[in-house]
Amino acid sequence: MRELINWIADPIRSFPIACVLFFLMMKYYRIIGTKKFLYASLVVVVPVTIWFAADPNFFTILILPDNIPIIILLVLVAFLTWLTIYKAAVNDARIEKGLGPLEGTPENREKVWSWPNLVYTELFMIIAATSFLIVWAILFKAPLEEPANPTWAPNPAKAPWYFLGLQEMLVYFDPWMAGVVLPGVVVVGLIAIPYIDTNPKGNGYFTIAERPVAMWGFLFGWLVLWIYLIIVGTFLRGPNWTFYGPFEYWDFHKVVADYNVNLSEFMWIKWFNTAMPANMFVREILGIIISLGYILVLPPLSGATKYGKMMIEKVGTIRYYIFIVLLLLMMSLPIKMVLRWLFSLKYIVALPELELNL
Amino acid sequence: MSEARQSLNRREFFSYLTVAWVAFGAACAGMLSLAFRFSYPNVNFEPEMEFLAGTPDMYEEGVDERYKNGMGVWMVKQEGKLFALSNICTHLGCIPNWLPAELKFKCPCHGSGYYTSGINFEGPAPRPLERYKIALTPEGKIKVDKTKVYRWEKGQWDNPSSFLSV
Amino acid sequence: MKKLEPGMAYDTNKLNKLFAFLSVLFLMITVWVFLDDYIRPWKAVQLEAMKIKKEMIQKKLDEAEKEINKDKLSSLKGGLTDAEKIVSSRKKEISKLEVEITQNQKLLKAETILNGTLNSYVGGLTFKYEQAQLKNKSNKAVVFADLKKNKKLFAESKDRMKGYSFRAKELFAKKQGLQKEVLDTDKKIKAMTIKTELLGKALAKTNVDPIFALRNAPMIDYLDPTLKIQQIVLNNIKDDRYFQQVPRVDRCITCHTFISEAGYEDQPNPHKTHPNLDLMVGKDSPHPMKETGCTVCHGGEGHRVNDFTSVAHWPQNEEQKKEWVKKYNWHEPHRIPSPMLKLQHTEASCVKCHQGVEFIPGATVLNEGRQNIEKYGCYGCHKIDGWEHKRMAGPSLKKIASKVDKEFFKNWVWDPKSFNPHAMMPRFFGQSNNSEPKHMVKNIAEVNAIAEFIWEKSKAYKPFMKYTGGDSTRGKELTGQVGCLGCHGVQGMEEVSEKIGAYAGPYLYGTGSKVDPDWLVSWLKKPNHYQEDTIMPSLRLTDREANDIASYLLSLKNKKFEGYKFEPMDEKSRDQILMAYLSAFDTEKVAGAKLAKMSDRERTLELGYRSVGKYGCYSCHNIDGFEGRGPIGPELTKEGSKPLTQFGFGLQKQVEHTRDGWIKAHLLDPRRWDIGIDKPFQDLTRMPNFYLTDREAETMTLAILGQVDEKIPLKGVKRLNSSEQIVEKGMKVINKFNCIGCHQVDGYRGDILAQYDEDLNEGPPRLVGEGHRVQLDWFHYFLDNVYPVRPWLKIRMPSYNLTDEERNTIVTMFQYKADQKALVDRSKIVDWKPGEKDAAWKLWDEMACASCHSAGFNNDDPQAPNLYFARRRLRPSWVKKWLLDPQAILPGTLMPNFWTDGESTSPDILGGDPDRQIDALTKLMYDFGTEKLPTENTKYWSKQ
Amino acid sequence: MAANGLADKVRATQVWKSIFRHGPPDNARNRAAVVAGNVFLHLHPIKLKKSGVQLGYTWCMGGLTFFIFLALTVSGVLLMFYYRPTAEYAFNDIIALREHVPLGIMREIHRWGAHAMVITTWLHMFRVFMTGSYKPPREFNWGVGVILLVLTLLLSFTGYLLPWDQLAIWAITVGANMAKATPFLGHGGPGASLAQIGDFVLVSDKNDVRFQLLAGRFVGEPALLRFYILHCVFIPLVVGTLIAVHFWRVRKDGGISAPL
Repeated sequence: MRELINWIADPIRSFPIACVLFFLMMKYYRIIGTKKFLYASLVVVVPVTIWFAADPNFFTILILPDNIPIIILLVLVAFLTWLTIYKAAVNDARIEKGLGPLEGTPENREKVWSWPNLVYTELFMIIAATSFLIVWAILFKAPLEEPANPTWAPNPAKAPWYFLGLQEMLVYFDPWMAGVVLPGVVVVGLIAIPYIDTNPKGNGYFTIAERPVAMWGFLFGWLVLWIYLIIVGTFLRGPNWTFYGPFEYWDFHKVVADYNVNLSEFMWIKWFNTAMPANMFVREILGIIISLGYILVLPPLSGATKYGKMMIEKVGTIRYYIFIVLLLLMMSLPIKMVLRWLFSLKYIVALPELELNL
Repeated sequence: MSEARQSLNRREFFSYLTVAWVAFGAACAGMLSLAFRFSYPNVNFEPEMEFLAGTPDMYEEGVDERYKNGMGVWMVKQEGKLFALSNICTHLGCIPNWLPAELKFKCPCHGSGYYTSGINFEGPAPRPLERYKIALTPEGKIKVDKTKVYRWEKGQWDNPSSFLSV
Repeated sequence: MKKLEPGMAYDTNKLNKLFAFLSVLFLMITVWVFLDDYIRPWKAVQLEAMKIKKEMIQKKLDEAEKEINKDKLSSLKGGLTDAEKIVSSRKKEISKLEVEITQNQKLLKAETILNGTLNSYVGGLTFKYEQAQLKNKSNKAVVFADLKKNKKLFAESKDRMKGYSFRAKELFAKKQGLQKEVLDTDKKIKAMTIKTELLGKALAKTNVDPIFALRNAPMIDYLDPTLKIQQIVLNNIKDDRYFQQVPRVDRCITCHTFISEAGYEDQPNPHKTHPNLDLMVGKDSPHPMKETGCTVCHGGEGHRVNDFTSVAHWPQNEEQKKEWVKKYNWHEPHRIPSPMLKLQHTEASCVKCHQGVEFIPGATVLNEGRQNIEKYGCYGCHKIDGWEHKRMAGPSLKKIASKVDKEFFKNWVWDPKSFNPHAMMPRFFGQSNNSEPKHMVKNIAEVNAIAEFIWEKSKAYKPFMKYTGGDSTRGKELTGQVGCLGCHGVQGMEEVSEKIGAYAGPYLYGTGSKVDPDWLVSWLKKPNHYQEDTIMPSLRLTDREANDIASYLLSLKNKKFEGYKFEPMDEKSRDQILMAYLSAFDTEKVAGAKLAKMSDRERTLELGYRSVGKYGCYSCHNIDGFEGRGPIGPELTKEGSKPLTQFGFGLQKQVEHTRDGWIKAHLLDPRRWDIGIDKPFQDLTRMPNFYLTDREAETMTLAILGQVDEKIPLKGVKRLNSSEQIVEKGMKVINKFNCIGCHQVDGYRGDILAQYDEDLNEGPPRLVGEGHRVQLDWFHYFLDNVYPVRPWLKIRMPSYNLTDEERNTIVTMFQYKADQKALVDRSKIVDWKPGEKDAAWKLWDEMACASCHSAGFNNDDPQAPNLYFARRRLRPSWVKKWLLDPQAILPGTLMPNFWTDGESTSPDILGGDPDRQIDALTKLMYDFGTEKLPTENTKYWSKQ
Repeated sequence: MAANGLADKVRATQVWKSIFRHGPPDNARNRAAVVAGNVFLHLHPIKLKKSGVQLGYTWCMGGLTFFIFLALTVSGVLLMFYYRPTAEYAFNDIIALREHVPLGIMREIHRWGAHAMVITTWLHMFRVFMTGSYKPPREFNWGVGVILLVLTLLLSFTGYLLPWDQLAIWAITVGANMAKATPFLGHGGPGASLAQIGDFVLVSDKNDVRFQLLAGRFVGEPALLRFYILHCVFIPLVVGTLIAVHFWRVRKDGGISAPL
């Protein structure tokens, strides 16, 4: 059983699984968004978690003081996601009946006094939060390792947990992509959202049916590409950033077979079976074409499709293209992952001469 | 409005609210006092101003120099009194020498001279050497505390904690 | 749900309840914070310590009270009342005196004030005058006059003051005189009770009373707590912060309260006194607490005080580990660069500060470990800083062909222990990682090749003597007598060899089956004829003796071993190995071609050459063609700081996962790491197996653990002063030639003495303050031309082939060791006072010196050194010391003591004054002594 | 009753009146007055839509983020009493905070608080998206929010170095090496190798963005000081300002969102 889980946990398998699960979740959100489902899942999850924690190897990683916040995060995210879906489900049901969202009902739109309602609530939250923080602080000592020693790197050297998503990306992209471009895109993309998403519906209440694209897009990025990668980076990456199953002992000397080849090498050596051309651009021509195509050709193509046309006339051309480009950039990560796993592809474009690898 | 207010049971209302505020106040006070305590470190790294100078029977009548270099103190035993004499010249702060032959401290810089007692009698020194607080610990050890200074011209040498009677 | 008032989202009452609940929760948590902050384990420990101290003081107090003679005290008390009566009878005078005193005091005070004022005037005016001078003011004359006046007044007042203070003293004395009786008795009583008084005070301090509680109460425990963290800041020892070195802080004494206080030896930890207070942490020890602290020796985290584990305590064994886990729920400390050393390994730390010395007094286990390292020559294959001066551990192979035969050589290399169970040469083959046939066959090829190669290289050597046969029983006797056992163990004398435990030379076992007889005699006669740089000295054996000893050694045989036939080389595997070597940089094809070019012989030699390099034979044996090759093993200089992650534990799960665990396991079976791991032949671990005893491994582990890269500032390390350095230099030479194998140098070593434990005087002389005993020019001469000083000794001082430098080093070393740096000017020794010489002769006869120091006086065979030669040999100052009390210098010497505790046995001579008598005798000795130095076969009879 | 009577007496005093310019907040007028007349409360509206006080809707994550920010400021300031940002002392001072400084959990509060703030920020954003609250008229404020998110991460990141232990410098090293890879600006980034005139190298390891970030080629004492100042002074100021903007806009854009 444990071996099986260890085996499944490897990103190669767990990532697709995560995607599928996500798809199912969004597709059948009406079912998931019910109290019954919550209780049911609790009944399943709690014992499973306990069983997981029972394993010494997993436990040691689990209770590393620096991992506590991640656990808290996971619990909250899990619950809040359900809550969203639940509320969305309710609202969508009402909307179909033409009742409009719960938040919109007259008694919910009634104006209430800030004092005491709001002020009190805030006070409670403050007290609760303070108490929680203090208890946390008493129970878990902040980690402190050996004094800083520039001559000897610990293994693994992990970034703070909230950047582990990025560090995980480093496996598939060069730093300039994983560390600079993609994060940049994320920030820009986030800021851009309000200007791209012109859908007037779903403002101020939970709904999925009324803004599917936004929901699917955002939740995929948030849950699968961010939270999931953090989980991997935290619990499943050990020394040398190699993969370790949740029940695996972090043995230093573990070595995993992993040799990756560039697209250009595929093309010239494997397919054409000739030497690599001296000129780097010629050498990388295929990769360059593909990547440029990916960013420049795909959007118009998609624009030409039925949905594309539909959306364009809904939101306007520019918005549409910005959206598509951002989407493509976001999707580049899973695509690269899959390519890596299927063909152990290293770079699509490999121009080490310019430090430009894709 | 008013009957709404009637509707709540006053006693309960007050008691709960009072409990709430009292507890809340107490907690905040506690936190504040902790923050106050926070500003007093439990450990500090300042140099030692006190030192143990052995036992009284270690000393002969006269001047003892064994703590001169380490702690800057002459231990002097005279007329049944043992006292700790500063070795800083009151003129310009040089370190005088003890001249056993002439029974006096002589400052090499500008020639101030002091009696064994520390009283100045020659040279530019404006006043006698200072004496430090000296006491017996319960274990019978001599404890010299350099933070407390006794000056002759202020008539402080009669102060019982400026000497040990032996 | 009941109707809410408009504008309300919640029922206020509910809100209040919730508020109340949360606030109470908050309050409780606040309390928790207080407690969490206040309750610290070390406080409990200090409380305990207080209790212990209380008991201690109580005990002392009781004793002190017992000491006090009760009735004496009471009688004194009684005396006091009488005294008071007497004194009170003088009431009048006293009161009168007191009036006077107060009067005088008043005057003195008044004068003091005046004097002070004047003093300040003078000061002020002086300054004013100087300024006036400087600016050349018009009023300077006036000021000067004023100054003069005040100075005068000041002087007068000062004089008056002196008067008064003198008077005061007078009066005081007078008063004391009048109260004499009372004061005296008071003093007496005080003298009796002072001790108990002080102890009483001390006892009071250990009470847990309200004040104590208050001082240590939460919140206000910053005012003046009695329970607090104690720390030592060490400026001579730094914590390595990599970017910076920071003064180390040790807070261990927070819990180990009495560590530097005698009297708590039998308390349980942490309240124990340090077991070795005179050497460590004691106030008067060489390593006082305030300068050395704790962690520099013990390791661990000095800063930490809050929990047992974070300090990085480390249990010394399994039992303790279990105990700690139970008691302190101890677990292996994480993320600690240098956890505490196991208690038994603490000595390792000595090396940090005591560098470049042959042995460290007090560090017995460490010294033993370092001796073992020297014995097995680890430094040959592993560079260790500070061991560069050591000689090669094995004999030179440059002329081996003439010494042993090839067959023997192969079998020996294959398994030295099978020939000589005491062999120090380690075993490379038949180990846990190369015992499979496929490896064996290759190893055999290698050994064959090595032999061929060595023989190829070996230079011709012609023994200069023929073995003519001899009397082996006499040979055995000689072997036991002349001193071979100082360096060699010998078969057939196992017991005594065992006792001595010599290791400088090989254990002579089965020699007969090993060496060529002619070679052996020549070697015995003149070792450096065969090997120039050998440390084996010549014992000045006669040909007869040499042959006898040889015959004995040759009689030692190992028939079984002689039976061994070493398997011939398998060419195929030889070529395979060679291929592996050659194809390291070339393709199989090129390599194959290269190999094909070689003749059969060439191949063998090539493999031999490669193999010698591979197994590092050259790092213990001199072999032509390998001069200046680097050692094959990793450097050990900083082994003790190597991160644990860099130790390869292979699949050896049972090995304790610590530095020392790995090192010891490695020493006991170096090849174990390969077990279960698939490696190509040429990559197999090469470290040979020394078949160490557990003790040896343990001590060597300790010595290696000490090799750390901790940066101790120069102030902190022990720096040798100029003479200590000279002594150290000498010690190195002495170690090299193993002088301490026979001579005990100021209590150090002298292994062979174990053989003479029933009568030390039969053994080699113990060298106590040798530099003081002998004159250095004599010493220098003697080392080169040894002659028997003590003719009755069977054991011989050998003749070493020392270089001039080495000889000088030894001589100066002894001088400086005994702090005798000057030459003795013999021309000045003797100047007789009238009659002294006769007296001296009288003494000489009375003490019958010639009865033992007979050589040269009455031609009996002597039982003590010949005094004719003393003039050149001994230092007068030492002779005097010696005469006064020989036992003090050499306990157990036969030299009688004629001046037992300063009492002369012949009081009539020279007034029985020991000094004069001794002086006279000494003079006499130098008077008749001869200037000429004897040589080895000087006839030292000579009629007076 | 007594309590009530007493309370009324107290309320009658001049002192009380001078402080609280209104009676007990149990009627419309006073409730309005409390909120409007109090500098801390007046960034609340006097009345608000009910959904705004429903935890189920707001999750209160924004509020918590702000509160934790305050908590961090306080604990941070206290920590500064005992922390010296030098290679010599930083580590020892952290040990001191754990071993003997009073209120030993101060550092823990700060560190865990920092983590908590990151979490709450994310979840706040999560909620805001889920309720589509970034939609007009709140687009701009969403943008501000995103910036605040980035700054929060930066705060946490800069603070990560200060303990000056292995965890710290190597985490920062990993992070800083990302800066190294910035296109054209980091010497390890794409195009950097082009930026060079003859042998005059415009982007090298001693003048690129990483160097600017660390004031050196690797994480050393200058980096420590730099991060300290960023962490304690610079970023907090910016964050504070933006928070003000953020809140202001919340009010101006019609308070907490709700269906139109």
